[in-house]
Amino acid sequence: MSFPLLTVTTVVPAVGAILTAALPPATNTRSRDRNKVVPLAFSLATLVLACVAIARFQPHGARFQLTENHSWISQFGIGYSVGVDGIAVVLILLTTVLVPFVMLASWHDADPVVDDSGTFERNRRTQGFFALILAVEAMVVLSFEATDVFLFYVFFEAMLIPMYFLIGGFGDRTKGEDAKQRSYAAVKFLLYNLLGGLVMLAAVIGLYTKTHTFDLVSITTSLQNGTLHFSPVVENALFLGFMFAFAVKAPLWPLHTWLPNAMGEATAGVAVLITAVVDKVGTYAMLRFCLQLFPQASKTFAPAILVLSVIGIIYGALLAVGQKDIKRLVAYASISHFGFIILGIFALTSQGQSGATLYMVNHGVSTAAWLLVAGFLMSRRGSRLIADYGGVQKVAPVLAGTFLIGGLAILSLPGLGPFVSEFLVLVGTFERYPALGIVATAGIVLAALYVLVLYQRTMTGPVKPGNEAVGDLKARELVVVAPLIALLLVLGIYPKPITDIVNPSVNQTLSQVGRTDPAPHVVNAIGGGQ
Amino acid sequence: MTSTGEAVQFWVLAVVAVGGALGMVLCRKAVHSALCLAGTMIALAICYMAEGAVFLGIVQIVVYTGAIMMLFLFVVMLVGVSSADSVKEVLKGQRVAAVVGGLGFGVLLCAGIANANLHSFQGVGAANQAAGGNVPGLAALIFTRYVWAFEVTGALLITAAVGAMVLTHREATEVKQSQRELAEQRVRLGTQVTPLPAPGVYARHNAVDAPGLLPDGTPAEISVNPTLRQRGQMRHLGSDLLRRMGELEQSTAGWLGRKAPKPRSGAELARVESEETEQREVESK
Amino acid sequence: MNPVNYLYLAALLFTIGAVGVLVRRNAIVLFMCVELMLNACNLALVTFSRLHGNLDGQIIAFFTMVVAAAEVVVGLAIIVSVFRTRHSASVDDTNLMKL
Amino acid sequence: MDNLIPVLVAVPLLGAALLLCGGRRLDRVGHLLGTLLAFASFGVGLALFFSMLGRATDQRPIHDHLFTWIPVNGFQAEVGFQLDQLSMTFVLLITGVGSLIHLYSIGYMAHDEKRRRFFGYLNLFLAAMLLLVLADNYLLLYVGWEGVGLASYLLIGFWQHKPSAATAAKKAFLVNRVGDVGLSIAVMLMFTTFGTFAFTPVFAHASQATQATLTGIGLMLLLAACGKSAQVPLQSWLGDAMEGPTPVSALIHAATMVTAGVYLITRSSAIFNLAPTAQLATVVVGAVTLLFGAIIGCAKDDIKKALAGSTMSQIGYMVLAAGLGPIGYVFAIMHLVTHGFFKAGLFLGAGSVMHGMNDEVDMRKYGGLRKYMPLTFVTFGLGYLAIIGFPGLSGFFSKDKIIEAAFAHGGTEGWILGTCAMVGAAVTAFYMTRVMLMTFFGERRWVDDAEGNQPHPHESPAVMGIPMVILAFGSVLAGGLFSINSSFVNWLSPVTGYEEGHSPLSTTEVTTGTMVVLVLGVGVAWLMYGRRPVPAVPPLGSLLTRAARRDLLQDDFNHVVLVSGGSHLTRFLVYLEGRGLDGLVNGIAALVGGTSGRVRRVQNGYVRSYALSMFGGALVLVATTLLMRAVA
Repeated sequence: MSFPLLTVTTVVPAVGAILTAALPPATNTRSRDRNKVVPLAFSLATLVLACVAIARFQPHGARFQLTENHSWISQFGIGYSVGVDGIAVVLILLTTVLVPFVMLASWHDADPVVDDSGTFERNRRTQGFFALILAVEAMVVLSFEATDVFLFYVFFEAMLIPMYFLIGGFGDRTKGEDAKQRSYAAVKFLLYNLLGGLVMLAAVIGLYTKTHTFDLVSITTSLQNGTLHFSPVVENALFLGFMFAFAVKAPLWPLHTWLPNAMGEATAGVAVLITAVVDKVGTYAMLRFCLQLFPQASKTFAPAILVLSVIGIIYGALLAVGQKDIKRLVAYASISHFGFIILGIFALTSQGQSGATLYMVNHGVSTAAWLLVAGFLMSRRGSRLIADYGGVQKVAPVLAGTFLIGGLAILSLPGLGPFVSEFLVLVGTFERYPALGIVATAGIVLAALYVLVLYQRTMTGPVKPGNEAVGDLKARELVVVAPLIALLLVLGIYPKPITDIVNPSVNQTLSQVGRTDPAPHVVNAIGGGQ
Repeated sequence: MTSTGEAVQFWVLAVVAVGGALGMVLCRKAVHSALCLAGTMIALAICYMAEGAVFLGIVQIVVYTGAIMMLFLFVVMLVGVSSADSVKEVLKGQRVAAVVGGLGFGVLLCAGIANANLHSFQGVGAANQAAGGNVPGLAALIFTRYVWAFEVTGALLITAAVGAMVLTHREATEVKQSQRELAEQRVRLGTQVTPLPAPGVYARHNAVDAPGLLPDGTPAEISVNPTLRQRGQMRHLGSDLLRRMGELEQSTAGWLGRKAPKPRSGAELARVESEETEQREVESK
Repeated sequence: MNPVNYLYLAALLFTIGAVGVLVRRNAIVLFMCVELMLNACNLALVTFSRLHGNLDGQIIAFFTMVVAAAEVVVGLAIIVSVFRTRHSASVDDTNLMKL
Repeated sequence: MDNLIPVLVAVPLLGAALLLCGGRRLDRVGHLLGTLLAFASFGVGLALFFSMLGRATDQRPIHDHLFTWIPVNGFQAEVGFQLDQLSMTFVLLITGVGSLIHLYSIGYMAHDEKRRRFFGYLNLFLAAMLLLVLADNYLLLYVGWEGVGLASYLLIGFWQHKPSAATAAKKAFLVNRVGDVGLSIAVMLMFTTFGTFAFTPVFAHASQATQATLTGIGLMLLLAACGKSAQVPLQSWLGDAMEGPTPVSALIHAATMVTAGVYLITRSSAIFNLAPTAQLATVVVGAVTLLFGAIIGCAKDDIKKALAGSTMSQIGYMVLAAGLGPIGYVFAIMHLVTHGFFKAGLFLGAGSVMHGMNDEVDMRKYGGLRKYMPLTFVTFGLGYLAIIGFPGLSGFFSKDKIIEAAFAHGGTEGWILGTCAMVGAAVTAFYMTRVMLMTFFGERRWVDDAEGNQPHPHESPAVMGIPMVILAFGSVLAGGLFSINSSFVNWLSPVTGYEEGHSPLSTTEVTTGTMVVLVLGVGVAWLMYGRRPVPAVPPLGSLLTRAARRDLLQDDFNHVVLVSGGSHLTRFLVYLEGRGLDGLVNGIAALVGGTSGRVRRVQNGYVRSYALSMFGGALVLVATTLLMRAVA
């Protein structure tokens, strides 16, 4: 048996989480830093493992690679089966890349309280924060790897627990009514996702009663060779059960209202973790489970879902324009972007789905860059209200510049990563549903509006009172931002390595759904475009 | 069909049993309830015997009525013989719901019995005779077919006995105080240093429920047993009694040729009289 | 007279016992009501024994008695210890079991 | 030689990267570095130009494929450059005028603390603009298209501390984005129709597509062009864009970027030629804008805004010409190039005036400046003569050709268009004369500014003067040079195609007509502003004047319909989100909470109450059992 690379990739952060939590509480600056360096080291080790995985992945090889299969609960055919296709391996890489940056950006977010005499409050809050992040990482990675529906379900749900504590326990507002708001947000997050998970559990059980296995590969195989057949009613019901959970997680309009609360109340780092990492499991699962397990139902419901995603694109963008709170603005922007991702997935074209996968990566990186810089700004001033800022560009030009680049990525400026994916999604949608494609395209104007309005209100104009002392980015913060921006540029200019990995998997997915791209209307034009 | 004798006996006993049961439920005082239940149980014991379950009938009387009901009475004594439920029901609608539910339940049970096919009673006479009597018949079953259940029941009984002991036993956590220590404690706390006064002993009264009179003639409530006091069973010395006591003392003194004690003050008498008036008014209301 | 009347009697007694459990507050009386219900059952069992012409019903009644004895012993012990701590034998006073 | 094309883009891009990421170390040499790299790019452009001249006409276009950008099955986006005569023209214009303006900016921005960043942005603009004109497919063109938009955004908002500048920058970007939507949709339509969006295959197969598709693509491209080139109805940003430093106005908002729309239409000639409806829309847009811009130009007292109106109007001419089809493409580009010279020259002159006047832009506070700024006066005057179409100067050749082509369009449409163009020429003469008179002639009208500083009008330094002189030469000579032997037509026609127009009026008649309207315009302006002293406070004016001062109410329209409508919609949605969606969710939560609060009272702690429910349960069980037996 070969080296269990995927298992190790998820075990390393899990072990890191346990170890970090077990470290003795900090008593001085040195031990405090030690308690943060240890988890950071684990997240970097995970990143290395993910790089190894993507290096060993062969784009044109078998469907699922690096597979491991062990029986878990044999009575119900539940197995520990992991394996990655091109989409999963890319998303694992995204997750493992972002987590160290999130940690580094959140370096002081959970620092222990120090009283006047310099004595550290002795508790495990600080390392708890980092341990929870590692726990989330481990679970997210395993969700991406799982090829067993039940295994996926378990970790899809389990990741709510550390996320709940991260949102509820570590917001930037800790007193009185504000703390109440935070706990409201955390509970809302939990309840929404639990409700989704509950419906999905019913669908998972329903799936088992029809298939008598939880193994994705064997189900899809028997679906394809005709040995398994769902009646349309059953298939539609199961599809909706799965889709509901993923639509809550992703989140799809109108199931999105937990996201602004959660992102608004959490620290900037945790907000990035929510939108850039955890929510991706929802969109990924649509590709992996909804489409592959229920191809017919996917085709049946695709138009309805597409309409919802287009509504989400426009609605999220409009609401982003109307926000007074920076983090809530970013949250609504994310809702708009998730609309694009889901649009790409359910357009059922290879451009759309490759675009959606790329979009997940790009959205993760760009939102991380934008929101983390915003977080640096907010940590300096201690306010999340746009109205409290103004003229920051004058006092902190580098901060303003990086913030602008992050924003330009969000509004899909060509040359930066998100443009590639957004255009692919739009083209993929337009091919099949021109009207929806055109309406969605209007979203790019609104994206420019909320990004530039935010930039104008916070960064330009005369320096607002209270902003004079806002300092420019420090070395640690630059270390966070610079690589993310570099990554955005690379993804925007040369995304080929990633599309090469993703394309074969997308094609396989589409062939399972039984959809091919619409041919160009002028048939004898040059097919490949070269 | 049964004999006429049994029918007569049944109707008599049924009335007794139901009456007892109703009495048990309706009596306010626990001790009355217990007595009513004992009556019902004896009635049932006779029913058992009439139905050919001689052994059970005897056991019912000896064990149930004799032992278990006595246990009940002991506990009633511990808790307080006279403790009675207040008439007021605190749970809204509980009584109505209980009675309605009970009626419904009864109707349902009776309907069930009425619908059942219960027309050919075989009687246990044959079974008893086959085994040579009711007791040997039961014994044969208990020690053969039901021996396992019997053993388990035995274990249960022992466990229950031990459990009861554990529950009621109070561990002596400190050394019992000696008389000297108690005396010192009394002096230290400055409460009642002297022994408590004895209850009044008068020729015409049972002794313990009447308070003794202090030298100034007032009744000393402290001289009566606290249990009686708590139950409100202390005898109040009425004004006429006090008056007659005074006269008695006077005549005794005269007869013995001693100096007569000072007559009771009018104020004292007036106080007692006013108390008595109040008491009467309360009772009349 | 039909022996089925014993069953009606048992049903009546059982119902009275049940209602008693619901309306009385004194724990001891409550217990007595439970005993009454058990006795009613015993009467029914003995009658069934007569109906079927074998002794098994009586055996069950016998076991019921034994178990009832055990139950009474433990129950009364509980009442006594509750009385010691709360100075009351009313079941309404032991109402800590609520939100 | 071919592999020099990427260098053309890479050089200014490198400059931008160096200057923007280099930090304070480069503050002292940044402007020199930026200018040097711009000139280097111009040098490369010249080398490529001469190499192209050395080849036969059909050998001239060259192609350089760099790498595959986005490969997804049928969707193959390439990064490849195409250099033909059209691109070459633009490359020379962009790098040439761009270099001069870099040079000018050294003087103009000498005292600005963020000068390094300014040159970084300028280099970024050059790179993006070159990418735009060199791309060999629409998606790469789109990259350049948005890139110049970004550079424009950054440069308009360069003085970010001024809220008006920040707002203007945002507005420019947003309006451009509306146009970008058009370009996106056009690319998508091309992809679904042809399976590709590279120039060569799309143009080759254009004839096989349906009329509706071609019209759609054409109209979407027109929308994009409207956004970028400030054509009605997306013109409103250009006036506000004058908030940027003047060199920016000269380079981006006069000479190069705003003409990208004309480039796009000309480049897509193969599509427009097959879509008459789209062409009709184009000429209508062009004609309307040329009048619209001219009217705005007449009313503005801000010298830069007056010039901005003029720019709008002149681009209207180009779009009109481009919409006329093969008879107009060449002249559109020719006017574009000559306009690039004289309008850049005019803007630099305006900048020079402002430089000498403490950044005062109100022409009513100028007057008689010709004595103080002789060089500026001369160069500005030459540009003025060129733009009004004074015989022999650049504008004369290019604009007359367009008017002629408009008449040659034929039919009633031709007459209408020709008349519009003619009227436009008259108004142009009027407002440019007005600018000239108010600025350089008459009494001095300047007063102390708010801080009590008396302006000391003075000539600008040589580093600013040289570019103005060179551009003035261009304004005078370019038109003539291009017209000798129809050299420009011959140069460009292989790419855009060319047809001789058959005008109902002869060339002489048209020229005479334009001369007449020119004299008319100049005369009226002289009567109004030359003979009479100019009042320092603007008179109320007619309704049209007042509307023109407000950009012909375009902003008011936008404000009422889009801004306030949009903000109401947004507020409504925020309310809906809070009360509707969240209200629903919270309502359900409150319902559950309330119900459980009520239900939990059942758990009252009374044993007897529990016993009652148990008894009830037993009751139900017995009843059910009996009922089942009865039923069975």
